[in-house]
Amino acid sequence: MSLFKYSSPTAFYPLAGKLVPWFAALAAIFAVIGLYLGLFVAPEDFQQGEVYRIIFIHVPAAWMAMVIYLAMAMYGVMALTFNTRLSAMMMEALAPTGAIFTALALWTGALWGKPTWGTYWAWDARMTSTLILLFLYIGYLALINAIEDKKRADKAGALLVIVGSVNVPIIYFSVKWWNTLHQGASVSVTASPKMAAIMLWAMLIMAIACWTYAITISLVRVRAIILERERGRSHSTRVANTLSATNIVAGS
Amino acid sequence: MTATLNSLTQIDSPVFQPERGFIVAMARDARLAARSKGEAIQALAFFVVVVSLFPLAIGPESALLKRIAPGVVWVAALLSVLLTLPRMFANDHADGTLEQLALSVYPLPTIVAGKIVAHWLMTGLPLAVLSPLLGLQFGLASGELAVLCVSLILGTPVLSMIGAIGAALTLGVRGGSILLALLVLPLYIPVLIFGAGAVEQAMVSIDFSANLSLLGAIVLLAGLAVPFAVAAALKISLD
Amino acid sequence: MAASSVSNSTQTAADTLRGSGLRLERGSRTIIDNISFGIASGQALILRGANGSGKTSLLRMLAGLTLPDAGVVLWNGEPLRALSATWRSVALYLGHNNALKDDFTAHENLADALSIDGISLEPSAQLEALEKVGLIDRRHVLARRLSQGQKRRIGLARLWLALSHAHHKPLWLLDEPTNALDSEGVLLFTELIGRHLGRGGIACIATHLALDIASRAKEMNLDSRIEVVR
Amino acid sequence: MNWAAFFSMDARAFYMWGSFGAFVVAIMLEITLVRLRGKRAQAEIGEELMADKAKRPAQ
Repeated sequence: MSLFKYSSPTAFYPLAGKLVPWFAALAAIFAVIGLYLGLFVAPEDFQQGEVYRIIFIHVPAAWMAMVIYLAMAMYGVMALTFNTRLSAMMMEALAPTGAIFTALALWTGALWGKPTWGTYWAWDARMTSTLILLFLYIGYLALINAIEDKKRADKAGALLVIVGSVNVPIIYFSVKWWNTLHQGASVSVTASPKMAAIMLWAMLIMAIACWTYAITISLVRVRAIILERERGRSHSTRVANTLSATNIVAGS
Repeated sequence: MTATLNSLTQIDSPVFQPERGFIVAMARDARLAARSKGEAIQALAFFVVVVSLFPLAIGPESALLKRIAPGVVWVAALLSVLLTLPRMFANDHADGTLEQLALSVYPLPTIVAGKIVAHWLMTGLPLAVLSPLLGLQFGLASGELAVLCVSLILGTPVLSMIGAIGAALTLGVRGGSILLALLVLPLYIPVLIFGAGAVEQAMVSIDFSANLSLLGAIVLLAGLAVPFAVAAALKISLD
Repeated sequence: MAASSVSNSTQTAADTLRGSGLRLERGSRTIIDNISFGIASGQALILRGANGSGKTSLLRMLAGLTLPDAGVVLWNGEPLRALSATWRSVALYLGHNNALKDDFTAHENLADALSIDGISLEPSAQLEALEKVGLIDRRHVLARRLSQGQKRRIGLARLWLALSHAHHKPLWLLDEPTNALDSEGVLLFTELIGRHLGRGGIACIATHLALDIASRAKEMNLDSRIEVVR
Repeated sequence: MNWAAFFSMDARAFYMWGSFGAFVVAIMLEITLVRLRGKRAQAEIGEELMADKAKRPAQ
C-alpha cells in the first residue's frame, strides 16, 4: 500500500517539502479573500458597528485551537497504538501553532469584549474553556521539553493529550455549569451578532485560511523535527543519508 | 530438610486472581505509610495552615469569610493532595521495586488501583474528614459543613486518580513536581467547580444534589479508566 | 548441600528463548545494535561487556520492561509482546538495584517480593530461605541497615524459594547477581543457578565473574558485538 | 473609499487593529521562528554529513 510508506519520517520529509508551497499559497489566497470579505464587503453590524469584524479572526482562531488539539489527540492515539514515530513528531509540530491560536483567540476575544461589553475578561464559559485549553497546551509543551529521551517524551505527550482531550468536554460542561450558576443564564456574553450570509462566508473562508496555514507551518516544523531527531545518529542508521540524496546540504 | 520443601503449600496460579493485585498493592502501601507516618501528617498540617492563612489575610469579618469558605477549603485540599503526588511512585522507582510491581503476575492496572486507593486513604480522606473542623473558622453552619465534607469525600479520590497519571508521566523527570502541578491542575478544574459549587449552593440553600451526583459520576468514570491510563504511563516511564 | 534430589518439576518440553535482530536507541546513541541469540532449557547466557555496553538494557528488554526499536524476543517461538500477560509468570527479573524497601525488614521484604509474584508460602519456608542465605538472625533488621552483600542475599533467598516453588519460573534474568557478595555468597549463587539449569530452567546473567557453570553457559560479549558492527 | 473612516473603525481603531495586528505579528513571528529552526537543523545535519564524509573519504 503505497500510502503507508509515507509513515516513515525519511519518506515523509521530501513529500512534506513538496506540499508546503501549495498549502502556503492556499492559505494566502483564502486569507486575502476572507479579509476582503470581512473588512470591506460585510455590512456594519447594527448593534456593534464596525468592531464586530474582530469576529472574523476571533472565531476561526478559537476553532483552530480546538481542532488542532483534537488532531494532536488523534496523532497521539496513532503514536501509542502503531508506535509510529512520525505521528508523535506531527503532534510536536502542531502543538506550538495550536497554543498560538489559543492565545490569539483569548487576545482577540478580550479586545472584542472591551468595546462591546465593557470588560476585557467576562469569565464567559467559552472564553474560560479556551483559557484552560491554553493550560493544556502549555502542559504538553512543558512535558515534552522536560523529558530528554525523545521516545519517552513522544509517548508521554501522546498519553497526556489523549487524557486531556477526554477532559475537554467535561471541562467545557463544568465551566458552562459554573458560569450559569454564577451569572445566571440570561446574560450570554458572547452572543455573536445576527449573522448575515456574507459574514458567515467571510468567517468560513478565514477558518479555511487558518486551517491551511496551520498545515503549512506544521509541515515545515515537522521537517525541522525530523532533522533534529537525526542529529548524532550513528552513521549506519543515518537517515540523513537518504536525505542527503535530496541534497539536504544544499538546503532544499 | 527437603521434606519441608516439598510440603510447601500449593497455590493455584495467581493469574486466576488478578484482583488480588489490588489488595497486595494497597496493603503494601498502607504498611509503608504506617512506617513513615510523617508524610501523611505533613499533608494534613499543610492543609490546616493554608486554610488558616486566609482569615489572616482577608480579615475576620465573617460575612466575607463565609462566602469564600468553599473555594478556600477546596483549593487548599487540591494543593495538599498535589504535594503528596510525587511520592506515589517516586520511592518505589528509586529503590527498584516499581519494576518488580510492573513485572508482577498481577495486572499492572489492578496494582495501580491499589496504590491510588492507598494514597487516597492516606491523604484525601483525612482532609475530607478534617474539613468540617476548618469550616468552623469560616463560620459555616453545620449543614454546610456536612456538604463540604461529603463533597471532599467524593472529590478527593478523583484528585488521587488524575494525580496518579501526572505522577506516572513525570516519574524521574528533573523538576518533575512543578511540571506535575502544571499537568494536573487544569484537569482538576471540573472537580473543583462541582465540589466548591455544591457547598456554595448549600449556603444559599439551593438544591446541591446535582453537583454531588456529578462528582460521583466522575469518580466512577475515572475509577474505570484511570488505572489503565496510569499503567500505560508507568510502562512509558519505565521503558 | 549435596545436589538434592529435588527434581519434582516435570521436565517440560525444551523451552527456548531467542532474540533476533534486537536493537535499542537512546536519543542518538545506539545502545544495542542488531543482537541475536538463542538459548534452550538448561542453558545460561552470560552477558559480558564494559559498563554501558547495554547489558542492563538487554536484560530489561528480555524482561519486557524496555521495548526494542527493532527485532523481536521469542519465547518458544511466541513473540514476547503477545505474551505480555503470561510473560510475567515466566520471567523472574533481578535488577541491578536490590528492589528492597528500606522501611521493611529483611523478612518483610522477602514476603513482599513473594506476594507481588503471587506466591504465598508458609512463613516457615520463608524463614528457611533466610536461614539458607544466612540472614536468619538479621531477619528483623530494616533493609536500610543491612550491608550491600546482605541486601543481595535477600535476592538469593528469592531465587532459592523460586526454585522450590511449584510454579517454578523457567526464565531467570539476573543483572550482576553476585556483586557485593562474599565468596560464600558466590558459592551459594552458583549452587542455585546450577539447580535452576538442572531443572531445565534458562538463565540470562549479566556478570563479570567467571561462574563455574561453564559447561552449560554460552557467553556473549556486548562490547565486541558493538565494535563489529561499527 | 474613505480610508480615514476605514482605519478609525468608528473610533474603535485600537481594538480592531489591536486584534488584527496581534494576529499578523503572531503569524509572522511563528513563520520566521520555524524557518530559523529549519535552517539550524539543516546546518547541523549538513556539518555532520561533511564530518562523516571527511572521516571516510574512500567509500
